[in-house]
Amino acid sequence: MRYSKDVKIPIGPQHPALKEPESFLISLRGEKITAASVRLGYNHRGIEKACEERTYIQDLYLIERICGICSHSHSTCFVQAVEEIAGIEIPARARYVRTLIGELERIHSHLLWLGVAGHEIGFDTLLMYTWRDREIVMDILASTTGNRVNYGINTIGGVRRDINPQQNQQILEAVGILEDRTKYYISLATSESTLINRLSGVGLLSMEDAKQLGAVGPVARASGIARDVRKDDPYAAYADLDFKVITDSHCDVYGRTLVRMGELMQSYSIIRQIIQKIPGGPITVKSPRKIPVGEAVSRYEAPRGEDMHYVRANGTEKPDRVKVRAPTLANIQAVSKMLEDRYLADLPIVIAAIDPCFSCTDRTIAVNMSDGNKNTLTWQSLRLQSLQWYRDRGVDFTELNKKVMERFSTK
Amino acid sequence: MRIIEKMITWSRLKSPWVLHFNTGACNACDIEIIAALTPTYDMERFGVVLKATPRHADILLCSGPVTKQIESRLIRIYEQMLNPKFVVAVGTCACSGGVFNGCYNVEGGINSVLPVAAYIPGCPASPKAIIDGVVKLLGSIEASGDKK
Amino acid sequence: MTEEEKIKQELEEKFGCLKDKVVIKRERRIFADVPIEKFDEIFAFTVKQMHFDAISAITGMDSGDLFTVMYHLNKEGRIVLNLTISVNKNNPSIKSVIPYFASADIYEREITDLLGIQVEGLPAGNRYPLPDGWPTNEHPLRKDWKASQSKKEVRNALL
Amino acid sequence: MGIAIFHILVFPGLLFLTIFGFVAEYFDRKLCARLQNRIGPPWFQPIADFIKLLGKEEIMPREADVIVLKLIPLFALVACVTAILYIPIWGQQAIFSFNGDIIVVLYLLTIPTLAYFLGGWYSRSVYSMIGAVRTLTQLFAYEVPLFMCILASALLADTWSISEMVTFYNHHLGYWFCNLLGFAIAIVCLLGKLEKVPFDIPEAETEIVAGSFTEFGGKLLALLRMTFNIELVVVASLLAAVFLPFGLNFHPAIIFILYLIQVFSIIAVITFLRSLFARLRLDQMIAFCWKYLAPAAFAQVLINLILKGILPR
Repeated sequence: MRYSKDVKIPIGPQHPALKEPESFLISLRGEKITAASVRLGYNHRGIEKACEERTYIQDLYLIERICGICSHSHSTCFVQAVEEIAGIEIPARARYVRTLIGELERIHSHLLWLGVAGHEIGFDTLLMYTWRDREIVMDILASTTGNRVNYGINTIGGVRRDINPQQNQQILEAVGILEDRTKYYISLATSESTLINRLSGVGLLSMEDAKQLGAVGPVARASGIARDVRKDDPYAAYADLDFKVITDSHCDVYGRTLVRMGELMQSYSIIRQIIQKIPGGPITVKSPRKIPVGEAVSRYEAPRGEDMHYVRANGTEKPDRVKVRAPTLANIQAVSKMLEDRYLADLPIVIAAIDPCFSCTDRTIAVNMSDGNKNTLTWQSLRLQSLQWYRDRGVDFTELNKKVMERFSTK
Repeated sequence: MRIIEKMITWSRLKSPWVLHFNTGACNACDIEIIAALTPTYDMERFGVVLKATPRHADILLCSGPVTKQIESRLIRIYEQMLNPKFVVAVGTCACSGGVFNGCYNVEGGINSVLPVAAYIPGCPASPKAIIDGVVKLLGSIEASGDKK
Repeated sequence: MTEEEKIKQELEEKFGCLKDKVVIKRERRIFADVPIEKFDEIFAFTVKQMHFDAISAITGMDSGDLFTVMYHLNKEGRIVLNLTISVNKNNPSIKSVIPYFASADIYEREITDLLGIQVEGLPAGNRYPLPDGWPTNEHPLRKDWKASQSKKEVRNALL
Repeated sequence: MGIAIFHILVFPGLLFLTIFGFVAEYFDRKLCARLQNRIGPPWFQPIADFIKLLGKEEIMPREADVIVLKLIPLFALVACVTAILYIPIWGQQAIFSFNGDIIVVLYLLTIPTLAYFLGGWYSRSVYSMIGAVRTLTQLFAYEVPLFMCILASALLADTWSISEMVTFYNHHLGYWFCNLLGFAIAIVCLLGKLEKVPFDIPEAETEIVAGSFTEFGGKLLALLRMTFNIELVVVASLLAAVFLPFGLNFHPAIIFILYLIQVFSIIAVITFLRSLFARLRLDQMIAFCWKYLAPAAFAQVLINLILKGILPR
């Protein structure tokens, strides 16, 4: 076999650097990367097709599970599109609660990214420290919404849970602690020599390239493009909150780190404003089951960039088409550009720098048969099947069902 | 020989090395697995270390429904691991395919592809549940170890 | 005379065929039905002269008897213009917009994979998002495509 | 003859080193965990890991060269264990010492690095080949400064045998300070030799899976991890003997305890550095070694040459 100049190494789909399955075929000459091609689709579960077979409320449950880190972004984006079609005007308090949970999610997502970036360049202590601080935000999210991830706080026409004053107090305390932790990380990032060495000059993406390749979110803002959906196309309660759009001119991974930490500081001030300004009143509005004919495009500033949902309704209770375009899909084009003539050691940090979330990117789903005959699986038959499945394994739910039914009927 | 047998089972309980593989999940469970290794939950107290290669690992932590494209990779990874090896399904998607069960591109739970030793339900499975799952798995190894 | 109305007026002046096709649903959202033969000209005009400098996504839909393809363009991240073209079902093919936006590559690959619309000018490359072994004539997002009855062909094709 | 076998197999030899290696690994992992605000593993963790790895199945990659892979850990282990015999632990005299044994020890300690290269190269997996090549390129970066500053202190003591150096420095306690710069450089180069974080490029977990040890599993991995521990202990005791000569003429047992304290303090410094820094890239590491470490080591040699002329014998 003629020893070709370039060694081709596959990175992924299972690779310690990548939290998720995507595969890059990298051709290497010595330590330099000469070409990189990306293969996605490992996470493709087909959520868009499944959305067409479920009602809007069931879709909400499914859309939230597109991505584990930005679940609130997807569910808010979807709900805003549906409310726009149905012409529902949600109460002001619900808009504020949605913005609050959105900012809390941005904090936990950026802290998570900081830890993963530290791990990618071998700085495990940073991973341990940032993830210890992240637990503070996770506890706040768990106490206010009931679950650490996949909060399920959105419903069509408003929010399902309210924030009581005692929780406000907890949130303010947590934000105080996290603020001086983030100040410590900012001073660390600007003074730690090995960190700066490993991050600066890596994954260069000039402003023109970023525009041409359609980069979004912190990746674009680190190349000097001041574009933030919260400012340009305000939704929820962002219209009456003031905050700065953080941009940076480093155009490399170091710039993205600074942009993300700047956004953390902005999130803290936004949350403080929300807690002060949150108006009273109801948190939800009655919404019809059948959404009238129409279509809507809704955009949301997810922690990774601009997340876009397109929903088309045909008057029934099921959407006609749901299109989800996740921020990672826009940033993935820029990765092969950033990888050109970089070192192999830079590959994990460059991929981590766009903070990829591939479970957002592949999401179409279709329902299929499990017992082989030709009709589609209805929800009811699925439930009966699961009861039967557990009965075969000696766990009989029918008595349990009877008891529950009796209690309901007596009440 | 009993002493050596007992010592090996004891050592298997005390140093379970873990390899994490995301078979198409929404990466909420993967974040919780890594969160279980960080200071607040710190699985290293039980000797659990996240290893990078299948050669070094004993327990394969799978999270997510098995999508068609990743099925062959999952089997290949499982074959690379050295006996005695165990598979733990983390999260509802891994246990039964969860909300994605029955889709054209999804095989269903991990048990449709590999023999699974322990199931950790939850969407996502919280770090406490993951630690409880790993400890229960070690308990079952101990029980099967004594029986042998 | 908000910015959206200015854009609507400019479009209707330039292209007669768009007379009452441009609709402003709400602030910062403009929808326009574009006849397919005039599409290149209108697309070039919006990108070059009217500085819609970023494409957010390309959505493909199966609406009964036709495929509709919607291009979501935005101007400095604020105003979103959605150009909709419809393609008949027997041999659906559209022109690629990669010359204007390099990032449109992956969106067009997705349409070809999931709806089976041929895109002229799309360079060869990895399939997205379906697995490699997926049979080329199965397109999941078509209304008539039921996952159930095709499960067997897909299964044995992949294994 | 019996005493020699006792020395080789039990006291400063294999048994003592294995136990000391496990204790050192536990100390290193626990301290690193505490620095990262974690609780860290229990005391018996290294032993449990070792026994578990012994109990695992054995898989050899098809194209890999089986004999070479099986012998690699033995070469590295034997090299480290023989190196300890020339380093004074019990009392001021090592078991074997002749004029020039410091050169022998330094070369014995490069054998493990070459063994890791061969192990990586012959296991024929893409990741391990790249890891192996990186091990060698890193070897050229840290080897020269390490040798220079150790030999600089030998120059001052005007002998090439470690035991005589220790007795020389014990008698002239004042001279110890002039080697301080050499000691700092040696610690940094040690990080490269032991592949600890700022320089653990060959087995960078997030880039090339596990570097040259990707294909090692089961018993081989157990032996390899034991070799890592012993190498850590032996190199730390070499630095302790050369750069920290305390314990004038106490009873040998007291000198042994002093020796243990010195080795544990060096390991603590290494762990401290390990959890402070991010991993450097290969080109940055080589640039750092040649731009800063090598000139500093060279300056250390010059200082010692001048001092040798001035200071009274």
